[in-house]
Amino acid sequence: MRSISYRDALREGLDEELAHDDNVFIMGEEVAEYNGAYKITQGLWDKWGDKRVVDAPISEGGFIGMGIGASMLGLRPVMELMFFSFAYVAFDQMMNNAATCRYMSGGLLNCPIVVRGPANGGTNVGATHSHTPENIFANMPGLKVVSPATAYDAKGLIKSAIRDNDPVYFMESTVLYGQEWDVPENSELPGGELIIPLGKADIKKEGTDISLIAHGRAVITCLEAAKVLQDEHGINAEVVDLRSIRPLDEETIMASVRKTHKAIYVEENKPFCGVGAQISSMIMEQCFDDLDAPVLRITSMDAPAIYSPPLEKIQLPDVDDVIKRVKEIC
Amino acid sequence: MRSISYRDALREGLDEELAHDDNVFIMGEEVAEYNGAYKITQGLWDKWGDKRVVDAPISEGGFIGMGIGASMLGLRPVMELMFFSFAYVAFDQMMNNAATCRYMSGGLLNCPIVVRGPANGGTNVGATHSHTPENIFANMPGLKVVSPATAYDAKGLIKSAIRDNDPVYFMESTVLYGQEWDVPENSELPGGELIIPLGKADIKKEGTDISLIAHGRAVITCLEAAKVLQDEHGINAEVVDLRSIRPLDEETIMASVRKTHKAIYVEENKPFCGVGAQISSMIMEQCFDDLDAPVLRITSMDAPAIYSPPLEKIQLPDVDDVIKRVKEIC
Amino acid sequence: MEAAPPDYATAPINAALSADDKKNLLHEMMRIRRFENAAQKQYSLGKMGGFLHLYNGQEAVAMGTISLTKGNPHDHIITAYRNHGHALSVGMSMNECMAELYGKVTGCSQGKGGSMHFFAPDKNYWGGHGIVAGQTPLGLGLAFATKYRGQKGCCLCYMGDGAINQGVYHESLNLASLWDIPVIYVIENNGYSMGTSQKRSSAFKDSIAKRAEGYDMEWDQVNGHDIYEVRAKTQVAIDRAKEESRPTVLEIATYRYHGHSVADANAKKYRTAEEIATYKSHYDPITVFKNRLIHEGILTEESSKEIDNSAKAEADASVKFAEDSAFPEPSSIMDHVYHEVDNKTAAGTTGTHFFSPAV
Amino acid sequence: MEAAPPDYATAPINAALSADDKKNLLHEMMRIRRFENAAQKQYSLGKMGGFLHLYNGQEAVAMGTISLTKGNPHDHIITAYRNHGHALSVGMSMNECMAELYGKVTGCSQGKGGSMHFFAPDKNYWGGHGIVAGQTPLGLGLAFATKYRGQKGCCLCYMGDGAINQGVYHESLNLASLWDIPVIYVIENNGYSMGTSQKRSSAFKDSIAKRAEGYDMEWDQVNGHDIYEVRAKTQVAIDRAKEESRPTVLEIATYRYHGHSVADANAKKYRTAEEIATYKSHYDPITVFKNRLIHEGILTEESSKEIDNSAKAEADASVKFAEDSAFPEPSSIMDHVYHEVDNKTAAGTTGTHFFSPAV
Ligand SMILES: Cc1ncc(C[n+]2csc(CCOP(=O)(O)OP(=O)(O)O)c2C)c(N)n1
Ligand SMILES: Cc1ncc(C[n+]2csc(CCOP(=O)(O)OP(=O)(O)O)c2C)c(N)n1
Ligand SMILES: [Mg+2]
Ligand SMILES: [Mg+2]
Repeated sequence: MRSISYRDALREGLDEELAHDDNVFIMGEEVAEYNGAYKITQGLWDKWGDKRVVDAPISEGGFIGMGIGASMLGLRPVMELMFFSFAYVAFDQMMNNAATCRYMSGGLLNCPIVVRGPANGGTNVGATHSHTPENIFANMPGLKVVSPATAYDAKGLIKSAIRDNDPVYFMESTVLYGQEWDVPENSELPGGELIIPLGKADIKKEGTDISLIAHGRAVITCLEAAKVLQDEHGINAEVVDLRSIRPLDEETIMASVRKTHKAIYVEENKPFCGVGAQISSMIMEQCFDDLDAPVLRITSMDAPAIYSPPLEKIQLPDVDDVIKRVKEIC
Repeated sequence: MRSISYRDALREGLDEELAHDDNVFIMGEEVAEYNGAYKITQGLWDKWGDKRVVDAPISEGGFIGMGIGASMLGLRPVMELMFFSFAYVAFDQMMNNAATCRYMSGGLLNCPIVVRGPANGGTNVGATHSHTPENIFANMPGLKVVSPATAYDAKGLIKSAIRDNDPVYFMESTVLYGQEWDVPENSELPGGELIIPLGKADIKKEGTDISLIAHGRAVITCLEAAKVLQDEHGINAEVVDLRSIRPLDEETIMASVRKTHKAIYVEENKPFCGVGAQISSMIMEQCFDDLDAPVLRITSMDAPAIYSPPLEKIQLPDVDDVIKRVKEIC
Repeated sequence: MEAAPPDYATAPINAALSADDKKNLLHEMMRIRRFENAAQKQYSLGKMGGFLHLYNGQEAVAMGTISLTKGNPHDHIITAYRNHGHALSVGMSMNECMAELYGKVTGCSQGKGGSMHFFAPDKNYWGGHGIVAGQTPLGLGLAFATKYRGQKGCCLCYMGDGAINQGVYHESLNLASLWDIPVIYVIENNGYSMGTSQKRSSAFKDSIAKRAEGYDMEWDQVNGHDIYEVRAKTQVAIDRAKEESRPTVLEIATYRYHGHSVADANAKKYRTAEEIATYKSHYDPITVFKNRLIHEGILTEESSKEIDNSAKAEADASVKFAEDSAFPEPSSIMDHVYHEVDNKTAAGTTGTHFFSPAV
Repeated sequence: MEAAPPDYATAPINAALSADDKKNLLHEMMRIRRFENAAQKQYSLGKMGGFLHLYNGQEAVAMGTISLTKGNPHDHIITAYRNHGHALSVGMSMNECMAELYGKVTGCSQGKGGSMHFFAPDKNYWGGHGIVAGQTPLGLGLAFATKYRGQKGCCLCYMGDGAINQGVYHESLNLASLWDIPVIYVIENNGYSMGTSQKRSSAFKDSIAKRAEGYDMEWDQVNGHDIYEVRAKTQVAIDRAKEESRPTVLEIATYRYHGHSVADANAKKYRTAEEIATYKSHYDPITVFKNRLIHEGILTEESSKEIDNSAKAEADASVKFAEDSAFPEPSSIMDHVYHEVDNKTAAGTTGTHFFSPAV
């Protein structure tokens, strides 16, 4: 098995889907001639040309709205937000037109779009560029929200997202783009391609003492913390990666908690009404009697993202934060 | 004590603040000559004129952004969204410029704005006009979110919101506008005016058996349910009205739960990452050992708001839903 | 009005109309009028919820423009919330429209959309949208998809005069011109956005359509009280879309007789009674066209009355249909949220899609 | 270039400049250049995080326009993320700016904003904003407040050529014209938004400023390589703002030498080496002005060198200042979120403002 970066995995997924279906096209700022601000689309314009890979002006509301309209006729736009934070200038299109048209038409309309891009802090780009709106979009019925933590997941999930017939908001992390992971060649796979269904969580590490539940980059933080906990503290933590926030794999979460009797949700979201609030309240609703302690949450510190590089490191949850909290309840 | 409507209470509050501070002005669509789509600003343009009560074009991003800029120079715009749902076309201005400029400037800038309007379903105006984004805005540090349930609270809170030096998003309900409540005349009040601080919850009904916690119109639902529970089922429910979602009165919530040992959060929000998820996980984090049962949540059914009048009634939580859930755990 | 306006009856697109075609146009306009009147009556009897935005006075706009797309499989229509006229013009039945107003399961959107949200994708009709100007990039997308597929078509995207001040409309104009997208923005300028006159909401010179020039785009102004002119000038834009793949902005002058919505308590405050009366008596698009057809010798007062009667009868029948229809089942609240769930696909049955602490 | 361009040196606003004033303008432009060069060097040494958008090549725009506001208490400045030139032009010190790039507590924003977010309200400088065009309604608001208070002033609101396609800018233009707001939108047209040339992002005829006409608003095109022209034409807009309370859109032609940001790996791919070289050798605003002053007989190559040296020394000192400064305390992460909390008012101490499950 080869090892490729999260970035390359995404690109492979996009490339394969461009080949798989003529209705798929990519659109976004600098995605074509520039090869993508973060190089996710490197080489795709060269290969697929102007029609399939489209450079857009800085008009997120306009071009995402356009993609939504085109999708109603059966096209499958995959739209890049250079930062997912820029969703906020396209918010009405993404929350109303994408999420509600199927409903308001009694099922006559359909919106098979993907909007993807990095939704993370940690690279000192300041408060306006560091939003993590997983919770916000997942709040809206009609939308799907996906957040892969590894190259393997990124490839398998982007392909599922593009084939999905509902709007999928696909939130990546610039911090992960360069990380390498094992990803099989298609020839090594039984079905000839890597498809990971939305709505399936992944146990990234088995354990018995506590469930560390997370999505996106926080999964990596949990994996590192789990290693230290195991090696240095004899605590065997299980790491559950949601991968898909909506649809959500409740079964895997609850099974893990019923096994470990303790859980911490780790995320880079802000705390108030974050994904962790939802998951922790679900766990407590469903596994109240299985729990030895309340479900804890570890989140970003509750302020807008700070610029100053050493401070932003502190603001976000890190391995030590996880270890500290685990040791409090284990 | 006289009884006045929620609508008139709001107007009195606005009128008093226009008188109190020259920097206060009202801006929004149809707020001036038309007297407000929901008549909250009735008579204010006649009284205060073009400068203080300004009719805006249908450009929410533009005029709210303008208000934010003006507030940096010390003006205190009170901006009406005809429906709070229309915040979605102004979302970037409201989430970035209003919430982060103080932070990113290290405290040099300030944004004393109020954005107010109805944020509710229940009047058959369809999915795009029925958003309840309390959770979304309260997620963002730098913002404050208020949601009054009675005329008394509406008046006292709008005045505090306008005097507050941070951005306050003030979410009302068209369903409540016509409801009447006791509101004292200023002459009856010790300070000569009605001011309710943000961040103070209100026990709307004392009780011992269960805490029904809510904000906005759901408070009224809880009060009605509490009455039936008391009269017909001998269950003495306490009703806690958050009034202000951020800042949040944790103490009052936790004291109530420590007394009753059971809690249900009731809201008209969608469930996933709603306010109830946050509050219930806080209760379980802080009062785990005091609880006799998991904190339950009652929310809108998890679909976009439906039009069909009899069905929208079913989609939203009502008195029977509350009674049913209470009886499950009491 | 100008001294000797051009006679748009002689424009090829109108000259080609048979007498029956013309009577049919009149009939369609009368159907819209009668439908709206019936809806208004039922609304005031409390039979509906939410808003009801009537189209009375604007019939020649929807009917004139949409009549040009008939039989073209790649022409698409999308509009705002004042959409009953467009829905009937594309061929939706009064029954499904009236039932939708009632929130009945027989409604075009199965009671999920209401007055603002009629849809009929099988007739290339994409709604009915409630957020002002929110449909403008959608219309762009419909036209984009048509071009992407190599089909000869266009999208007529309607909006009110108040909608021109939403940013997304401008973003759409730039994209339309930059990418040669065959979209036609039809501004139905009825002079008011709710209680605000055009002058109080929009800065412009000569025409609100002229903003198109800033995007190097063609535009035109149209008298929306004369269906011949509407058809003639819109056809120019449609030809431009199909031959050159270039967009157009059309500003069509029109007038709405009723308040912004039926609940508009101020309907008679921001406009004078004279203004409304003048439009009704001098510029009513139905009367103007009826008189024109009588003048052309292909219609009489009596035959006109007959046509109107049949429109009225159809509207009355649609009320009965709506009354007799059932409300949707409560369980249907959870339908039509996700395609994959509705179709019970593998994707739709993997993971939890709905979160229902209330259940 | 035209045959005999007008000589803007003779415009009253420039004719009134003393030799010292002129040398000072040159000095200020050199300061910006030297600051940026120093920042670039430290950035590549890994001393900063995030982005660094350099202003090299555009100095005459910020300095030319902002020099016109000096001493006017009611003139306000706001711009986008490429804001170091504006910050220095309003009189912010290199030290506080460089320290901000380092994320130090001595930075203008105490390390909270970084390169894109410099602020100095005491100098009527309102930032530094990272969301493209997000500042355009803010600038409108600053001008609105000035007018509301009855003060004679204006707001210069800067933006890039790529920003003209954001909806909120158009909404702002309409409001500015409709309400007679004394705002001046200065489009710094450097020909590119990141790697996209103006032609590939914007549909227009003649000028991207011309979209103003759709809002019945004045506009002009300016050669941004000549600080005299920048000052002369901007003064017309400022006068219009102050005398007539009318807005203006100015399109100022300029060029950026470096990539979009220092991290722009493609900086040399979307523009030819010749294009960049031509601008540097023929149109560099500092060289053009330096030569002009030499031609005017008030500067020599040597005195110019001295001025430049002092600018360089100041920039070097600012690097040292930044290096020597401390990072903010970790606890400061939670400062400056709420005014009321920072000031420990009754409001700031009522209820929970922060939710910190991590602590
Ligand atoms: C973004 C947004 N803001 C405000 C509204 C409320 N609203 C609905 S219709 C309307 C007036 C629109 O006027 P116009 O575009 O002229 O259309 P008309 O009603 O005249 O057909 C307003 C303000 C809305 N639906 N969406
Ligand atoms: C809404 C939004 N979309 C995209 C971006 C990313 N972005 C930052 S600068 C930029 C290019 C802007 O170009 P221009 O306005 O010409 O300014 P210049 O960089 O040339 O000064 C882009 C796409 C952003 N910051 N905000
Ligand atoms: Mg109108
Ligand atoms: Mg540029």
